Amino acid sequence: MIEGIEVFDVLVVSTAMFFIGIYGFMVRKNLITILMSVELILNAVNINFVIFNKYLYPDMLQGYIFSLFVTGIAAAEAAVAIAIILNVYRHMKGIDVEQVDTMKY
Amino acid sequence: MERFIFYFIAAIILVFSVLTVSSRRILRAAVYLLFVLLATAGFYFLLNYNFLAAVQLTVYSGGIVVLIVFAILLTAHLDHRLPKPNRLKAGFSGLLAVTGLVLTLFAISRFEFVRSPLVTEGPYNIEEIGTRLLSYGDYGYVLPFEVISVLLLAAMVAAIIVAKKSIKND
Amino acid sequence: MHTDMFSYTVWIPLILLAAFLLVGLLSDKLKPLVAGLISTAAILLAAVLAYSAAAGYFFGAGLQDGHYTTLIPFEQLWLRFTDTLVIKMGILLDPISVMMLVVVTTVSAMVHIYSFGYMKGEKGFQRYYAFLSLFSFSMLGLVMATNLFQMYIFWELVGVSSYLLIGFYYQRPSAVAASKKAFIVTRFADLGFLIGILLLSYYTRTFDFMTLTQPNSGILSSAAGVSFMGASVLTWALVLIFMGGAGKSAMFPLHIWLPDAMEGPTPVSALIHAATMVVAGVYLVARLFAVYALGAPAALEVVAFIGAFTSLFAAIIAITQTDIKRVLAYSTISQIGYMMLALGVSGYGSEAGLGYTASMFHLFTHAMFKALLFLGAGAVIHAVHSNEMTDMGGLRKHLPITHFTFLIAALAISGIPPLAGFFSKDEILAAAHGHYPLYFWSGWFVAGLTAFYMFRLYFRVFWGEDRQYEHKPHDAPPSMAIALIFLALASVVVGFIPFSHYVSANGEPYTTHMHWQVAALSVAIAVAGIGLAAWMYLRPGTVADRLAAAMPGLYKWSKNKFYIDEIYLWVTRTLIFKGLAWPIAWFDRHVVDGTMNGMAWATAQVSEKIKGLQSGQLQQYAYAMVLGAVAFLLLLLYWGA
Amino acid sequence: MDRLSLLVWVPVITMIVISFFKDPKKVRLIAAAGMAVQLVQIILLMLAFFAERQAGNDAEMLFFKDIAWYSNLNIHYTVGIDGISLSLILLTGIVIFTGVFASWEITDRAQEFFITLILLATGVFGFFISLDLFTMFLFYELAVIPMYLLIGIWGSGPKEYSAMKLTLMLMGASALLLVGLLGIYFNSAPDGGPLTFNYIEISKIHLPEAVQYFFFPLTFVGFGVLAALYPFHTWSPDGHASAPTAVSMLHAGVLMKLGGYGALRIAVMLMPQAAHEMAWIFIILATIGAVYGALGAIAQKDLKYINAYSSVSHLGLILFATLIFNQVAFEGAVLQMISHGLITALFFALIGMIYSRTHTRNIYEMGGIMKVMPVLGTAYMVAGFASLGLPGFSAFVAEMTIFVGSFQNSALFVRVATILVISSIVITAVYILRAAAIMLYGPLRKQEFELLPDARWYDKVAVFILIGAIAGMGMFPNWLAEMIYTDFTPMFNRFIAN
Repeated sequence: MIEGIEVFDVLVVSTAMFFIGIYGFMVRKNLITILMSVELILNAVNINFVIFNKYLYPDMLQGYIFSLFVTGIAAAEAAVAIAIILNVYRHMKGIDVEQVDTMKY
Repeated sequence: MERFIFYFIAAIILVFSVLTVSSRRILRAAVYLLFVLLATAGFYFLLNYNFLAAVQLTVYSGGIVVLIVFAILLTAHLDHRLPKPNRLKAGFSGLLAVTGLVLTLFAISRFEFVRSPLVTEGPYNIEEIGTRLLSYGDYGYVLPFEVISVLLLAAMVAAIIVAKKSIKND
Repeated sequence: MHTDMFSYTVWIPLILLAAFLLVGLLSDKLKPLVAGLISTAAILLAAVLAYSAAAGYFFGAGLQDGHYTTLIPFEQLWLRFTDTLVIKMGILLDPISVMMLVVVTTVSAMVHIYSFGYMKGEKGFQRYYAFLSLFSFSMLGLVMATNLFQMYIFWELVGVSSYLLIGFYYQRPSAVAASKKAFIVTRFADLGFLIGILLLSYYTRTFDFMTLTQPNSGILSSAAGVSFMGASVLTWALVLIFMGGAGKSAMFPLHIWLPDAMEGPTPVSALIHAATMVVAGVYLVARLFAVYALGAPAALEVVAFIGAFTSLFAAIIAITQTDIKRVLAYSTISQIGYMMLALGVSGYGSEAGLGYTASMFHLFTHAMFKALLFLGAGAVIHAVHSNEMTDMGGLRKHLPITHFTFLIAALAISGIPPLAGFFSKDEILAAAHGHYPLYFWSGWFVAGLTAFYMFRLYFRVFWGEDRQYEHKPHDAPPSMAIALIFLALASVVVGFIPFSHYVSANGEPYTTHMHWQVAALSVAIAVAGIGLAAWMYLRPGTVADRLAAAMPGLYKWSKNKFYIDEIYLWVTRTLIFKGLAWPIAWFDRHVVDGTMNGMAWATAQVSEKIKGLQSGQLQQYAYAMVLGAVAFLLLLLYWGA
Repeated sequence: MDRLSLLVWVPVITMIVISFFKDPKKVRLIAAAGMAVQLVQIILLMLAFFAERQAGNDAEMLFFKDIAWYSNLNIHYTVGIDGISLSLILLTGIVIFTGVFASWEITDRAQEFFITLILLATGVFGFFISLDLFTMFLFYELAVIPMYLLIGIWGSGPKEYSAMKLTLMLMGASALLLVGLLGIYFNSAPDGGPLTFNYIEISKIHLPEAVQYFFFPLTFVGFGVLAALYPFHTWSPDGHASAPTAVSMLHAGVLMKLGGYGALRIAVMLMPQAAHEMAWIFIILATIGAVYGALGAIAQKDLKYINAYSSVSHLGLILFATLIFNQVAFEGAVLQMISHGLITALFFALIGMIYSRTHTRNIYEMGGIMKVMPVLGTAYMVAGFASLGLPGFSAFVAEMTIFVGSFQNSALFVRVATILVISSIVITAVYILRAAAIMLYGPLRKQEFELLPDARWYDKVAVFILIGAIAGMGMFPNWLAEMIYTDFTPMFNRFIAN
């Protein structure tokens, strides 16, 4: 519990972070930077979990544990994503997201 | 006091988030991301969630960022600057993001969060967390835990396969 | 009752059915002669049974309390629609059905015998006899039907046997076309018959002749009361039923199939298209005569008018035809017109029903002499291998038997006493005279025309100069001669049967008297017709040609059968085929199916257009997703508020 | 195992056995044997059915069996037969049995062909025994989908196009149908209580009228498309033209009857008010179908197209009869289903046989075929006569029943429609005789046809069985008619009462 800080205040931060991540996802061309944006998004969500757990349901550990899970998933996702990125780099000689469009129609 | 620490952390998070998605040097972006993640860890400390903060530090800052940095080193020159994003695209995306942000905040602001009357003292101890993770009953999370472990295994195998295959193909 | 003693009559058709199945199924496995003998034996057996039934009926069991009753010795449920509307298969014996039994079996037996000679060596001999048996079976089933629907069933079956026999020479396109035409025209007429049956049965709630023809049952009044477009429903129903009869009996304007039907083997023409099947229409009206006379006299007027008109119309055409079978065919149409006329002018009762008796009498005598004419014509064709009168002449020396029998038949049909035609035609004219003089004068005139065209035919074929023949014409072989002689004898004697003692509209026997004035008039005009024919065709000369040249319009119209065929052709080819069927086929392919294909095409086009949305550009998807999420959020906020 | 499920199991076992053999000769023997067992079984079932009825068992559905297989939605495997479904099962048994013989010469992937063919038949059998709408729909789809493979793989001509068209249109109809059936299901308990798919149960209750008005057209059109309801019939000419012989036989002979059966049993019987109110639309469409199909057939050159349009016409008659709402017309509709099934199967079998010899279906390229193939030619004529409603063959019985039935409805509109429909039988005569005249009669058009063989033994088996069935039904119709009429009584009484 932080004195003087309400749920809303924290949510402002996390929401902002989330949308910054979204913005990055939509704008950045480099696959790695996109991956970073995704990390931002996940992190923002984590913060939400934690804050809800702390402020609203302190007797249960759901938020806590789920943020743990999310962290785990983020790790897995990062590992696979980077493997893919490296693979893409080898195939396409670049990691520009606009190059990677073989999955169209 | 804590309040100001929070504001400080929040400022770091926001500033470095923005820098992460706007920096044209990719390695710097990764470092900014690291700052964001560290600040998040700091926020967890502030909430007395020490174990979570530790995990955040090790997995995110220690694992993922390092992985990203490796990937950057493998795929890009250090002095390489990313091209400027298309103005129109950036503009629209920004607009969309800001609209989303405003709407979400508006929605959140109208929601009455009922704070729990319970006041929790101190950090959860790791023992309790471990028990929760492996118990079956109410507030037991053995199923997601197992699923996540399988997922991690699969991700590991997948990462290896994907990386390995590319070598073979070359 | 006396029905039990007639229960054997059920075998009359069944024997023939058995013969048909046997010969038809074994067909090529039988020797031709064996197949012919089986069929002939069957029909002879049937004839014997029919004669015994006739003797038993007319001179024994039939006459009760002073009038002939209707007997139903056999009846079997065949198909049930509702509680009252059921189709039964049965045997009905009353004066006219017994008479028809005799006619059908006699002529059919003669044709069977005759065909041994005529069809000798033809390919498909077995098939021919199978079809003959089928026809005889169906015709007997028709005449003995106990209800309208049974009649309709056998009506269709005679139609199909006729189709099969006309198209017997199936490799000859004209025969195929003729058979098709015959079937379709009569089928079209049967449409009227069927609708008529349905209409009648809806109001009377029965198909049974017994119930329908009860004079005082009141069953008809329910239908007579309902009217539609100015006439009672009963009238409509009966006119429609008559349409079926008109189709089968080749009444104007549904007569066009009969002359073409001459494409079939000649014995078939004699059997089906002269003596039996074509009079089915007359028989149908006679069968329902009580309904017509009591329920809807207006319909009877239609019958009379169509009959009178057709007899005149066909006689005029017959004058100018040169194909001997076609002359006979138009003559048949004309004579059936007489029968229809007689029915149409008849009243219900014994003496009042003179027309009814006359019609049946004429049916009976006509069957004999017209079959004889056809068989004689067949013998001629058999000898000279042509149908055209222009290829014939002087045949009396080569074909004495044929000549003599043909002469008898020609005299009979012309109404020269004391041959059969005289008596029956006299009665018809008398009946017409009693009803409406115009009908009488038209009938009288037709009698003259009949004599004229028959003797035109006779003189041109048997007299005059010899023509170039492929080989010396030989007279009929014994099998054919037997049939000719038998029928010639019949044509002489049947006129003396006191018909009114047996057949009358209400079943009561009565006595007719000779109408001397009518007889004198009709004999006079017949003699005049013969004389005219002799004057024009017996001497070498060009009277006929000059006469034709003098009346070019009439001659041309008559020669071309008043262009009725062309009208039909126009209606079918142009109106139905080109105007309806082809456009519908086109419409179906291009509009209906085109719509379906168009829908498929539109789907494909749309998907082709929108497939660009799946661009593979990750960020576009993200953009769309976020946009969607934001829009959704907006919606939620809006509605939530 | 109960008797009726055996009807499904015998084909399934046949399919399993076939899957162990590759040799076409063995495969077709097994298929023939399996279908022979099936046919015998059906005949025994019929005898048992008659015995039950004789013994006074007047339950609506005999050999009733009910197994719940998804109780949450109250979906049951409910089977039972009455005279109506029994007669259609008999039809299916005959057609599939003769269909196997008609495809005797198939050597290309024979194993797969026969498995798919029998799978189709399985679906049909299942459809007819089901009393549960859901199970029924399941079997219905099972019957419709193999058609795609059968036409697409073993067909001829533009087979992919035809297969696609047929499948898409039928699937589209299925979608409507599914909505209709679910609509019925969700309103099957208007007074509360558990919902049910059992159509016997549903027919006992009164569906709310608003529901009926909405779902009746969906259900009727859904089934109607399969029964070639104008203007949704165009899959039929193309589909039949491309399909291999046995598939055309089965499809026109049996599958299209699922549509008629469903339209009658489900659409009309479960939603009588809506049926009454909306009948005029569908009467118009059915009348158009009957006349238009016949006229369209006149203009065709391809034998299969002629027959396909003829099917449109005759199916129009069936749909027409389902909308007259009296017991005789209903009976006529069922009789016509059976009759048309047999006749059209015979037609398609013969067309297949002729085609396999002359390698053309264009009537103008043939001529004088009767001379070289008297058996096939005669059989074609018999089929033609049967089809144009000659007494002594089944179509006469069926058509007359329909006509007499529809004449009992004295509304002027129905009268006029009936007369138009009756007139279609004249047009039928025109196109049948036209085709026969061009193809069978006249001089032989091509010299190379001189040496063509006539029917072989397996052809004769197929042809004679079908002719026998057609003539048998045509000459002794009453037992069948009585059975159907009687078994319509409970349904009809509810229909009237509703």
